[in-house]
Amino acid sequence: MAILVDKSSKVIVQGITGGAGKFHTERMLAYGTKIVAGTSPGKGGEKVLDIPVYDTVEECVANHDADTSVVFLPARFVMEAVIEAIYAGIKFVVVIPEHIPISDMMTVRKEAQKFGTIVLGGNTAGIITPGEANLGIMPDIAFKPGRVGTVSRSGSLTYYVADTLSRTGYGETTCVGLGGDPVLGSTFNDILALFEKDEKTKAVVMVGEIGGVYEEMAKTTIEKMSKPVIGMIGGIFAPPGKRMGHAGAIVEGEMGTAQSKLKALEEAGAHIAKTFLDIPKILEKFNI
Amino acid sequence: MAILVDKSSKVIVQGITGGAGKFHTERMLAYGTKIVAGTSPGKGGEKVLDIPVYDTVEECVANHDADTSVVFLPARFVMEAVIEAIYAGIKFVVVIPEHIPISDMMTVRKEAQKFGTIVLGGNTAGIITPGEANLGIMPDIAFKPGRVGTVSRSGSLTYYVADTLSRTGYGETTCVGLGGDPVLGSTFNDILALFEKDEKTKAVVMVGEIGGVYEEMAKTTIEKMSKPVIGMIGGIFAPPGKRMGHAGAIVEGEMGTAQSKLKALEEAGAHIAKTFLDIPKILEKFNI
Amino acid sequence: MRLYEYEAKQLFSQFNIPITSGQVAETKEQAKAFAEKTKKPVVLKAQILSGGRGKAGGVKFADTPLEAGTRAEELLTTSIKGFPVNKILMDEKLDIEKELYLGITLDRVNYKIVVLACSEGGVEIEEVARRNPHLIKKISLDVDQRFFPFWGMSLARHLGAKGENLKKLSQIVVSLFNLFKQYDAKLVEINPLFLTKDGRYIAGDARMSLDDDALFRHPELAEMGIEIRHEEGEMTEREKLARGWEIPYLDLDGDIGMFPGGAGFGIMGNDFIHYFGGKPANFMDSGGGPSPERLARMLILLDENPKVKAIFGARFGGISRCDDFAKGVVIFLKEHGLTKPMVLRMTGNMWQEGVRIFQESKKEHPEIFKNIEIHGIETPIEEIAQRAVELAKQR
Amino acid sequence: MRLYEYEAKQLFSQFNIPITSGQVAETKEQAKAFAEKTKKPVVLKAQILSGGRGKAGGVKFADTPLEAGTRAEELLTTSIKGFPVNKILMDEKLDIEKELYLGITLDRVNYKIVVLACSEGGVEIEEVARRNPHLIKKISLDVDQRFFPFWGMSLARHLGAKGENLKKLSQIVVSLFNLFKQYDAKLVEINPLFLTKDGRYIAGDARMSLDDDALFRHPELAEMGIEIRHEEGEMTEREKLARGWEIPYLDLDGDIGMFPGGAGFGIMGNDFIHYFGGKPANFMDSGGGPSPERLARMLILLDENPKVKAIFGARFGGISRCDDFAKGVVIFLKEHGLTKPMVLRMTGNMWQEGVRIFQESKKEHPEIFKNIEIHGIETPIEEIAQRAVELAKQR
Repeated sequence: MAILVDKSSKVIVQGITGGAGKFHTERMLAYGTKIVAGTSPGKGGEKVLDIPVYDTVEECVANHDADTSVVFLPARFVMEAVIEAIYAGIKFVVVIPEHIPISDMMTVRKEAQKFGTIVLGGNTAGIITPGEANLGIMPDIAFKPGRVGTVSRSGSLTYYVADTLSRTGYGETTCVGLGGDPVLGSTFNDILALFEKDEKTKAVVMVGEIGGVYEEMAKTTIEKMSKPVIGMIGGIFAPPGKRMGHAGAIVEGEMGTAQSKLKALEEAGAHIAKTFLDIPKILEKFNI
Repeated sequence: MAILVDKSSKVIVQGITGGAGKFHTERMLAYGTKIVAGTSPGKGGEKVLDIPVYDTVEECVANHDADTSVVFLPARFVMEAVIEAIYAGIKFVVVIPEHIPISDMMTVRKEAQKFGTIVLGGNTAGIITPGEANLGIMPDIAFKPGRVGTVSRSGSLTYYVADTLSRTGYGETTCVGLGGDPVLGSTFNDILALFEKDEKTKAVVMVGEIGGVYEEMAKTTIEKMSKPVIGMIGGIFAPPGKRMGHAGAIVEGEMGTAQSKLKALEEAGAHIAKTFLDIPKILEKFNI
Repeated sequence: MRLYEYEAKQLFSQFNIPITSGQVAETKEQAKAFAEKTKKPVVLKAQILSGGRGKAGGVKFADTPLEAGTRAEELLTTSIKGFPVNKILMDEKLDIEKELYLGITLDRVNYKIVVLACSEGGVEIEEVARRNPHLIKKISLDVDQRFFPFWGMSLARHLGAKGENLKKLSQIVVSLFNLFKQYDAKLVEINPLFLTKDGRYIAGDARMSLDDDALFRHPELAEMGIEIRHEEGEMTEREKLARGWEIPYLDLDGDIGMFPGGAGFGIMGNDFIHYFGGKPANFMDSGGGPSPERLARMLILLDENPKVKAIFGARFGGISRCDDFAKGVVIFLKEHGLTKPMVLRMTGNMWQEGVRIFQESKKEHPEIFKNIEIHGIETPIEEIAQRAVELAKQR
Repeated sequence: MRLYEYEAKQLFSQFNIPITSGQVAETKEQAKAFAEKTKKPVVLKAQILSGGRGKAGGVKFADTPLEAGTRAEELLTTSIKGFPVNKILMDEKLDIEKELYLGITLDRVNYKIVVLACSEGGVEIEEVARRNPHLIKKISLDVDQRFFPFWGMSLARHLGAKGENLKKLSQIVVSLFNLFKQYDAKLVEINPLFLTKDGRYIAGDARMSLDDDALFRHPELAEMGIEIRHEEGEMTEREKLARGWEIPYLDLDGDIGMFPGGAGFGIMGNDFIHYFGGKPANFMDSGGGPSPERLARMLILLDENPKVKAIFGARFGGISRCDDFAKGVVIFLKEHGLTKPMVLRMTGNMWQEGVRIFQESKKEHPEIFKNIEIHGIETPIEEIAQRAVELAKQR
């Protein structure tokens, strides 16, 4: 078991003919991910790495029963592409590009909700179920099949956490990157709820950071969880009010500070890790 | 019993300070209609015919528990006014003005549906439950309390039908004007279904006319009705493709012709009247 | 209201929907000049407000300037489907690979906007829908739904577009949708949409019908010379006069002047006259709450129509009041005088006041009432219609 | 990114939101001239990209031109909240009846657009929200919901408007909403919104923050001189240099040069350095998939910063590949040379290739590697951070 993606997922790559699209398609394939098709408007009929390319997502669904999509496109085309996937019946969309306009992403959320589609990102490194499927840009080397789920807003932090879990023998069920953009398709709440239901996942590491309100909003979900949640928050020493690369990491009001996030996690009963090395130390206390 | 409006309806007039608004408010009041307030943005605090005037509908609902509205405003302000009423919690809105842009009325329908509000019109003469309440511009003289419901797209035809029913002793439960504009808030379907449920209504007269598809769409409802439906269609001899005053009365495609409407009604089991005098002749056959 | 092809194409080009650089000609000489300038075979299309122009002989081809002049003269001196041809649109004749269809309209059953693409164009779309429905692809949208370009792509694919042409054609679909929304259209059609031998998409024809009631939002159309008109055909002189007075009026070919209150009874009264063996000379609507002056003008339109033999008047006062009605009739009788026999039924809002006005005026000027019979609620309207038919037959 | 008051007011006036006919002054003389022309008492407002300007002494009044010059000079030679004042906005001083608040922002908890009106303006809205929440009226909208003017009316009523003023104020709310949508704003505020003694509404201040990621849709802003910038304050010279290279970069006040891959670890690594007793000199993000040239430039920014004593490098290759990373470092070492000690950890996508590049280059030019320690996945990142702190302390 795993969440959202496994070896049976039938994946398409939107923007498969672009540089990044092609490069990571090759990597994802090498990992064993079942990539059935790709899209690139105007290039229907071509092949990339022996994968058929179509003009539209509807063709990928009609011809290959595709259910999952990874988007590698410039930010300004993302809204269009994701909504195309949603309307074509894709059930899970991973949005790799960053800097998607806020109003575009709010529109995506609305359409996704209408159709019950799950969207990850934008600005996510993707999602990996070690040993089964790797969607996005995550480096294989950090991940090993195992029993802890991870969810983070940052790609690099996902790698460091997974690396730590892999090297200490816990391994991961699924590692989820929510993405660093200010408005996200999925939030900690959504993913934590899925991990709670996943039998193989014995504990969850969630890594938040300053800016936005997603960590604070997760409080009610964590409170209800039966599995241990280890929380980590980046930006304790960040200067306020300056853009730190992630558009979301702007400290706006009281909700977005590292302090308010730490407080929410602590009150919800999460176990706080300061550095990655704290994670295995906390896990040791649980019999997992 | 009656449908949509009776003596307990708490009515407001949107546009009460205008010429037509004021004139018909006086008539509606004289009939016994319970008009509790009116609106006219910028004139809040004034009185018209001793009725308090407010800037917004929300005040009418808050202060007078209003549940019904009659709109007397120029066409270009109608969408705004109806949606204001819908959002303020009004449950039934009667739109008297004509020539409302099609896209405006389609927007009104969507918002009304979201909130479960019933809208009549535009370009309706209104609705009357004889002896209880008269909303709109219908002349009292034509109507008498009784046992037949009427529904029509035209004001003048409503008067002639009611006049005929009144003089032949049947009288009316409620007379509903759907309105003559091309996109309407309510259709024959909606009103026929209400009459079917109304205990006091023993038969229904529906008067259609060329243009639009409302009569054809009513077929499935009429088929299911237990009460006799008498149908009348105007425009058998109308020249095709010319605007006959009602924007809706443009013959567009096969669905909008008088012939297709007559056929739909006949197939649904309605009894066809050619002139008003046919109506009592048909009613005589039923023991109502 | 419908636009002429050349008007619709002006709007097309504002929205970057490709058209040929055609030109309107109103004379044989202009047609010849265009053909000379073009140096290629040309097509000449009669500009009328009606469909089915091709079948009716409204589209002609010419290989030489001389022939273009001859064809233009033929078109400009004929009527197509009853409409005189005052303008022709001249276009260079294209080398056509394929004819397609694109259209957007309102679905009034489901309250949606429908975008249609059909891989068989240049013929009647209703015909194709009956014969080969699978050739038509439809996308239905809510009124407030934005049009996502991937729908354009999907329709363009249905039309067989590939590669760069796929992008070009989907852009045309998006542009057509934007045009539809921008001008509150009820219908926009490109039929045929040409795919030329050299791989270009070009609107061969252009049809647009706008929502008359939303015209107030588009004053720029009047500046382009696009004024309100019938859905089909131009107006008669009397219709134009009526429009000047803001009276909805339509000439018919019978002899009974129709003076009904309300459009609904206007349509039904027309049927009644037919049932009783007569034929109406017009359709007329008084509009909501007409003034006495407007009512007087309505009667002038009828009384001055030489075809009218009798006038059928019906007033059931609703938003229009009987007192105003009676005042209007009296103004007409006094200032203009009634030369045709008229039968009238008046009831409804303010009827007592209306009756009083008639009585007082008749007491003062009994002579002006000599051609008029006035009834009230006691006489069924059917009898009044029958009487009007009788009066017309007596003349 | 935030706009200056005078920039936001330019946009306000495009949307017919009333502002006074103020003027920007950059010198004492311009300030004097404005006051002379105005012939009334004036207000001088420091133009800085920060709130709380009033409390910090950034707003001054002057009764005479002479006084205006003096006040202007005071403002133009000072810093407000750490920001030097280069421009002041001069306005005529108004006779104020009341100060109100209007604002529109994004609710990121519920994914809505929120329109706020508060009958107590000119103070911090958060303050009022805490003290007198009933003074604030909120309307929440879906992202694709159009703004109906009756909501404007409802908010205007909440602000006490009546009669003609009710219509004027609701129009201002509608305009503010249109402005918010038009420019992809994250925040628009009028605080205070003046009601003058003679019954006019005038925006006393204007705050706008735009969505940087949607700026590509608004090239007209650049034409107005509105360029990308921090949410608060102007950029340092090094930050401007980095922006020219399209590198997200921020100066901090420590001494450890931060060369992390990915913004997430950029933020977390900053914390780690603090945990181990150090202080970072900067924040930096490499952006998705940086080229070797860009990586080399990132190192130049660090090595040339005199405050930097040691460099902490971390690369976990995801969308950014270790081969490109190693190439970039090598380019930097060869062409620029590393003068500060650097400790580096590299793993992730293409790490084998990255290691190979380093090894080959070191074989050729061992001397350029003398200040650099390179680690792989076997060393925890915490040890690398600790080592960087040690290296900085040794200098």
